[in-house]
Amino acid sequence: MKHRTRTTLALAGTIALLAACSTEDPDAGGGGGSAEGDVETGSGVTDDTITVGMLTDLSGPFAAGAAVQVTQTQAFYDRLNEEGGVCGRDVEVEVQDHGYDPQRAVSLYRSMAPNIVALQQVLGGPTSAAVLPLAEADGMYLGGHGWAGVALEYENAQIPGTTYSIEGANAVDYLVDELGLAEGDKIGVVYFVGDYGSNSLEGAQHAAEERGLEIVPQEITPRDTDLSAQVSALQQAGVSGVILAAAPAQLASLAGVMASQGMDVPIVGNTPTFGPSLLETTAGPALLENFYTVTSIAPYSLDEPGVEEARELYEAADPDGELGWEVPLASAQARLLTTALERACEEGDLTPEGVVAAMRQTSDLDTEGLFATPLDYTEVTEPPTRTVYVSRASADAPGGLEVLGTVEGPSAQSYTFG
Amino acid sequence: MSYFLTQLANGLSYGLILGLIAVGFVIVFTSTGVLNFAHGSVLLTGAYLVAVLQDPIGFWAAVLVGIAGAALLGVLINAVLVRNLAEANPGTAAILMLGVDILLLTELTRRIGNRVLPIGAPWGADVVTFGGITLPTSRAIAAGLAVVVFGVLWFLFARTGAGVAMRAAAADGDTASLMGIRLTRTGAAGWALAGALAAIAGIFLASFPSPGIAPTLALTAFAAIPAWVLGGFDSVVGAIVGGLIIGVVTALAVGYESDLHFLGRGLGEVVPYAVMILVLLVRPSGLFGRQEAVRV
Amino acid sequence: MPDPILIVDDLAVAYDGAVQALRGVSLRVDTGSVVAVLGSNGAGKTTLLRAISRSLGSVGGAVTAGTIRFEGEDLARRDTSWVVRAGLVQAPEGRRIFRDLTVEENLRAGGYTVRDAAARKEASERVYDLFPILAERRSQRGGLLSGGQQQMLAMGRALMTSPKLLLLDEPSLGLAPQLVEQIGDIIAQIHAQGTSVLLIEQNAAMGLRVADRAYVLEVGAVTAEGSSAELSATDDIRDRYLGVGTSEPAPTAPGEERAETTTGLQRSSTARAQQLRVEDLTVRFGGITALSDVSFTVEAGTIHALIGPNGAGKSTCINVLGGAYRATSGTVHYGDAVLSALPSHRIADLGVARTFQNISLSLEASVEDNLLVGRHRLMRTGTVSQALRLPRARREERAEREAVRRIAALLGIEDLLDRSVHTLSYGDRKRVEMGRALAAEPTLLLLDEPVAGMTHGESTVMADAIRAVQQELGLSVLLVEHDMPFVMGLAERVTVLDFGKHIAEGTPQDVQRDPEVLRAYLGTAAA
Amino acid sequence: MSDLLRRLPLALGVLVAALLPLLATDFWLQAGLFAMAAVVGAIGLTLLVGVAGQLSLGHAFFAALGAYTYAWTAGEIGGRAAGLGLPPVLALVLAGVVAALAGALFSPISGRLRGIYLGLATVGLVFLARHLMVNLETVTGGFNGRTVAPFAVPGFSFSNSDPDYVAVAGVEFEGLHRLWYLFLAVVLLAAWLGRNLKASRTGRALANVRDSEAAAAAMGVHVARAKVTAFVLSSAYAGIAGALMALAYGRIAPDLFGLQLSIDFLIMIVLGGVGSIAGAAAGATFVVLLPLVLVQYSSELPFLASPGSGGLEAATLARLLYAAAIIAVLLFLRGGLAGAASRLRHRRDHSPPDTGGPPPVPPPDSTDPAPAHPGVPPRSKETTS
Repeated sequence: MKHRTRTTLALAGTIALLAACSTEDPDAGGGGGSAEGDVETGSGVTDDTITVGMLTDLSGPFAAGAAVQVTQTQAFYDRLNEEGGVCGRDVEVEVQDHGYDPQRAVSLYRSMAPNIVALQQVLGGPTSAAVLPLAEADGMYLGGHGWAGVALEYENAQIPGTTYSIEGANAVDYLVDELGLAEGDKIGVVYFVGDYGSNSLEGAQHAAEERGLEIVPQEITPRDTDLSAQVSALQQAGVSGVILAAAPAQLASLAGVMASQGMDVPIVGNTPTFGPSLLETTAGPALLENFYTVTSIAPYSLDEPGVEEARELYEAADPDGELGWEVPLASAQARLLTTALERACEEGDLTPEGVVAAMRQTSDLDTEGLFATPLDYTEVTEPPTRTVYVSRASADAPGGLEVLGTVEGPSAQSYTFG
Repeated sequence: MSYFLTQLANGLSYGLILGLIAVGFVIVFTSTGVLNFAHGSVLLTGAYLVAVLQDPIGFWAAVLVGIAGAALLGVLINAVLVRNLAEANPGTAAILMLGVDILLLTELTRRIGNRVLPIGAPWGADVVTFGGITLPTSRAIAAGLAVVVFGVLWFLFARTGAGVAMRAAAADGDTASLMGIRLTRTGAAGWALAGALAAIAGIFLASFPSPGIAPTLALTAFAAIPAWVLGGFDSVVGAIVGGLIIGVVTALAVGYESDLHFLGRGLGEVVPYAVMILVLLVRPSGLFGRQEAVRV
Repeated sequence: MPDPILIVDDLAVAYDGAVQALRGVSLRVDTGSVVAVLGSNGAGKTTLLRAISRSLGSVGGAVTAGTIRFEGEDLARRDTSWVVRAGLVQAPEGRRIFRDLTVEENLRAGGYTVRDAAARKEASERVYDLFPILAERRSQRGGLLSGGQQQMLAMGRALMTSPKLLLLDEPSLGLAPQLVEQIGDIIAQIHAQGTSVLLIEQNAAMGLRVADRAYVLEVGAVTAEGSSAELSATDDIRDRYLGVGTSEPAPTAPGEERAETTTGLQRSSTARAQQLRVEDLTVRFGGITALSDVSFTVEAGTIHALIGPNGAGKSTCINVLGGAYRATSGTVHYGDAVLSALPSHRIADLGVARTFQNISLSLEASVEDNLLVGRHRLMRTGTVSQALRLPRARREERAEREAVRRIAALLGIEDLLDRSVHTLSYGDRKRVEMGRALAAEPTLLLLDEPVAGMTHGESTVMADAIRAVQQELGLSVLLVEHDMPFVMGLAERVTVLDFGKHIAEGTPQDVQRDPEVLRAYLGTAAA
Repeated sequence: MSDLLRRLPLALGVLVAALLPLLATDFWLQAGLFAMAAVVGAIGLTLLVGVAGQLSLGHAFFAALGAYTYAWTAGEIGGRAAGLGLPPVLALVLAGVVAALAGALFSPISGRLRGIYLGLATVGLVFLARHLMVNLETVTGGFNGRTVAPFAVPGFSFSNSDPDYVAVAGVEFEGLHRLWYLFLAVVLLAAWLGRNLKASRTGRALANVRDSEAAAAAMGVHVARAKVTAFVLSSAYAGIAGALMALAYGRIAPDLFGLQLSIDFLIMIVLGGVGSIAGAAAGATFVVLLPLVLVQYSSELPFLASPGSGGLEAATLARLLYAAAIIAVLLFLRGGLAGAASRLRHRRDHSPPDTGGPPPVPPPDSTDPAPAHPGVPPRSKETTS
């Protein structure tokens, strides 16, 4: 008896649900238009504010650098708002912390998406890889996810500069053209397992083929802070230069061990490899001797108006803060997004899709030195530039790096994506 | 040949440091039955203390404070948390330690930030060369000191009353307590020893060739888990031998990675675990583990 | 009258707040005397010692009433370590030496509380004097010693603190006769050196020989006390240990009530009981020979008892038959099958079920679930159909639950089916374990102390149940038990083991009169 | 009556879970998907840990296996990381089957080691998994991972397409909603199967193996095989959980299946109360949702510093609170969340369970004493058979 009652109930419920179902969209074809003004708006935009998002890591391994970027971004928009904001509206930043956990990143993205018009930043490889497809489905502008080439698959992704692979190719070109390596030489590539490291390795491998050199790869993890075994292997292989796609701790170990083993060869690192506090470690002298870095974003010390402005903002916002590439990067990100927002406003479409479209219409964006060349975002599968800054470690320059110049080598030009 | 020897020396010295960590796992496990997932953050705490204190009070004083601090931290974790578990079993104790690990690591990460804190050791970036092998001085000292520490441990466990009491308590706590041995004390001693060993290991792991202290240092303790397991869970000797095996195998896998390419990239990370699983397939109790029949 | 060194007054102990282990136990040990506490398994002897040495907490027990005074000091708020320091130390049952530690280190661990190095040295010299063999083997690992040497080491370890009162828990357990004699002499020597001794023994012969005074502990209460001479002369003791001269020859007269105790059990298989042949069975553990060249035969469909003093090797024998231990040599045949070559679960598949001396039930699970585990070998549905609750699986489950209910009814635990085992009393747990074995529809039932720790009434019910099941289903039963009236009333044939050797066999009446058996149980004087 | 009462919480829970999508925001829907995926894995692990007494830290391996099996077999034929183009329903089943087979391959170790020792041995699997995920690029897409084909049955897709508009009671049913019900169905099925298994012949045999291997063997249970069965079952659950995770993410990469995932599964079941299926579900929900809730709401607390200013920030506080919550449960709730809940029920229902029993009798003297120090493990790490 009891069983039958339950079954009946379940059936009734199912029927009720089915009856309530519909596959006709009541407002199919309708859009979320705005009645006032000529600007169409969607999520994250009201009559007086524009909300942009930062999905970053404030409690995980990259918390410190992420905090610098949050500070700088806030400072940037505070001043922008003082100067009148964008499209007659103030820009507000919604910051969420994913703690480097992809699951949290995806859930938090879902919570932010209805309230923001664009995501200025999703920090971290695994986290941005998890969020990118969702943002693409929503047509949401997504910046600051690092420089991995995988982002080129997405129309909504904005790359701040070029990819790690182009950086890697430029590093090889620079080693050959400026640091005296020749055809037949070997270059060690020490790289993190993951998209960052492997992307850099791909670029270096392409360049090595172009220039007739040989790559000796050594894969490491963020846990490896003693690179003795790797250095011995590189020394055994007889490399004449090393490219490093890792983090500061690995750079210090690499440089220190190489110096102690008497390996006097140049080390070229990607953007995230260097931190100014390294110069105070035992590896300091070795770094000053041999370390170069190829970066999409201008180093902290560069004397160009865009970078100077960033410095000035930062020093006002956090006088005791750490100095590094995060400062100009955050400024650049905010600036790129502001440009896109402004253009979207001009086009009368301040919806998330409108912002992506505006970004993709940007073909010749001057950043006053924040990037080495003007940026061109019109081609989805192409990075906005292939030129990078080359700097070397310096005890005097603020942020520990002094700029030597810019590079866009032949193999960086010939590198193809896809 | 000298290349092989260099990698071997690298591996052995690294292995001895792993041994220090693995012995800590063993001692905590045998004295209180806890799988100490917070061992890494205890290690990091010790090393962190050294790094921040070496400037104001000098390196050697900082080392003493660091070791004592890590030991004290271990004792406190045991006294305040482990002994107050609502339900004492290895599973809940292990999860408790995960909670402790998150606490410590979050706070330390916040304090360290994205800096690399130099440990300030007097041996700096020096290297020693003998017979064609170059080894960082810090590693040579670490290896020597590890051997001395293991000797002291042997003396402690074999020759002193307290050490024998700890072994007795580890072997059969119930009977040991009938002999008047206080298990709370042997437990505290175990945690203190493990903390001190971790701090020593941490100091050397943060010394050249590593640049200094970063939060990832805590993860190194996980690298000692295969050493501990393949040594046999409850054997101090096993942990040391396990450390050496893992150290050497890792160094050789990295050193000869280009010859081992058919096994895939990034061998250094997987090889310790592969070795561990292979050993367990042959000897499920590990190399030096006790195999004891269950009595009915 | 000399001063008492230890007074236990009206002591009650409970486990897990519920199960009562000791009730109103009072005893005294005079300074300079040797006192024995006699009792069989489950009587509460070890609980008593744990209460005295303040180590009940670690096994979930607590003193619920009464006091323990050592040299006038109430131990209520003291811990084990304090008690040891005060001069009261225990050599635990089963020796419990530290197997990985050397002899010397074992002694060192024993003397841990002695801070004075000179005193420690002196104590260890005294121990080596007392046990010269330990001096010879001082750097050998404890695990490599023979059983007797291990017992000496356990005693020596306890003596390292130069105690005023030494607690010995079953020192004769599992030792050969000469060794028991020797241990007895050593206890006398220790006593002569001025140490008082409280001796817990199941071996009444040994206990009564060494002690000045003895208490008999039964099911948690003291049932007799007196000087050793008085006690060994009383029939009461003979009764208790041999079942001789009991007023009621068997708890239930066979035949009469059989009709009423019909089990209602049916066999789902047609397997029949077969002959069990044990041939030249020898088992050694490390240095100890637990069984040597034991042979006996259990005829199909009979109840056969295996008796003998504690440590005689009875449980070892059951464990070999059940497949838990491997025989060192010799064979066991059950019909055509060679049991000694099979793992436990294969033996179970042949229709051999067993109970355990230390109840081995799933404490968290319900009584019904525990009984159903017994049906494991009879159930056929696979994991997948159970997970999906296919009709076949549900049918089988229903049928098996019905079968289990009948078994529970037979044992009088029908009302407990839904209770989880940890809420049950000890006697009920024993019944559940019996039920689990019966649930397997065995053709051979191995019972390891089925009524240990039960009251007389409870064991009578158990005997009825065993007999009823045996008659109805025609199975063979091999049982190990200390409760002699129980054995004598139930068994058709009895095999007596002593120190791992077969010393007698025959009908209960034959065995009761056998002088060898009397000597084994009560010592030479009694025979 | 009491039967009905006992089922009430479950019925309410299901009802709430079924109605939630009508109200919840995308954030809660997405978080709910992760939670439900975790519930499936946690149920599998609790069968292994709670019922059979075996520990595993290798669950991330089996989850990864399930996730990639689904992604690969359901993936489109051709393309960068190719697929087999099988129907997603079949792929979901295969995810469980392949994980179960891998679990069976591990039987030489899982059948011989017990408890925490097995737990440590299985740590190796996680690193093995990572090595495979990174190196088998044609299947896994390497570091960058691969996209996951949306779940679909003929005529209905669990994504935003085909039909591209569905509404129930006026609420539009997007991909997240549709997935929600798919996940809910899988969770209910997993819980139902788990409960059946726990209460079946197999479950009883496993519990007996946990409590006494010797007794189990004496009742005819093949101890090693029982342990392998438990390991295989729990691997299958983990495989399905992995496939659900893949569906919830939409794209999978090696980083998603690290040691942290294994550890999280373990935290879930211990917090929930080992051995309880409801507890596993509660623990999984707790572990997945608590950090999110804390992050969402901790920033509202007044005394916190703003990000980057060096003080105690909301994010850090959230993490500290999460750790403190874990520690507090372990220190104060015996039997985890499930244990606390059942005690609460008992206290409300009636007096303690053991009144009115027959007169108690002392326990045997010779029982093996429990470990003297809390948490001292059994001395033997291998099984005898």
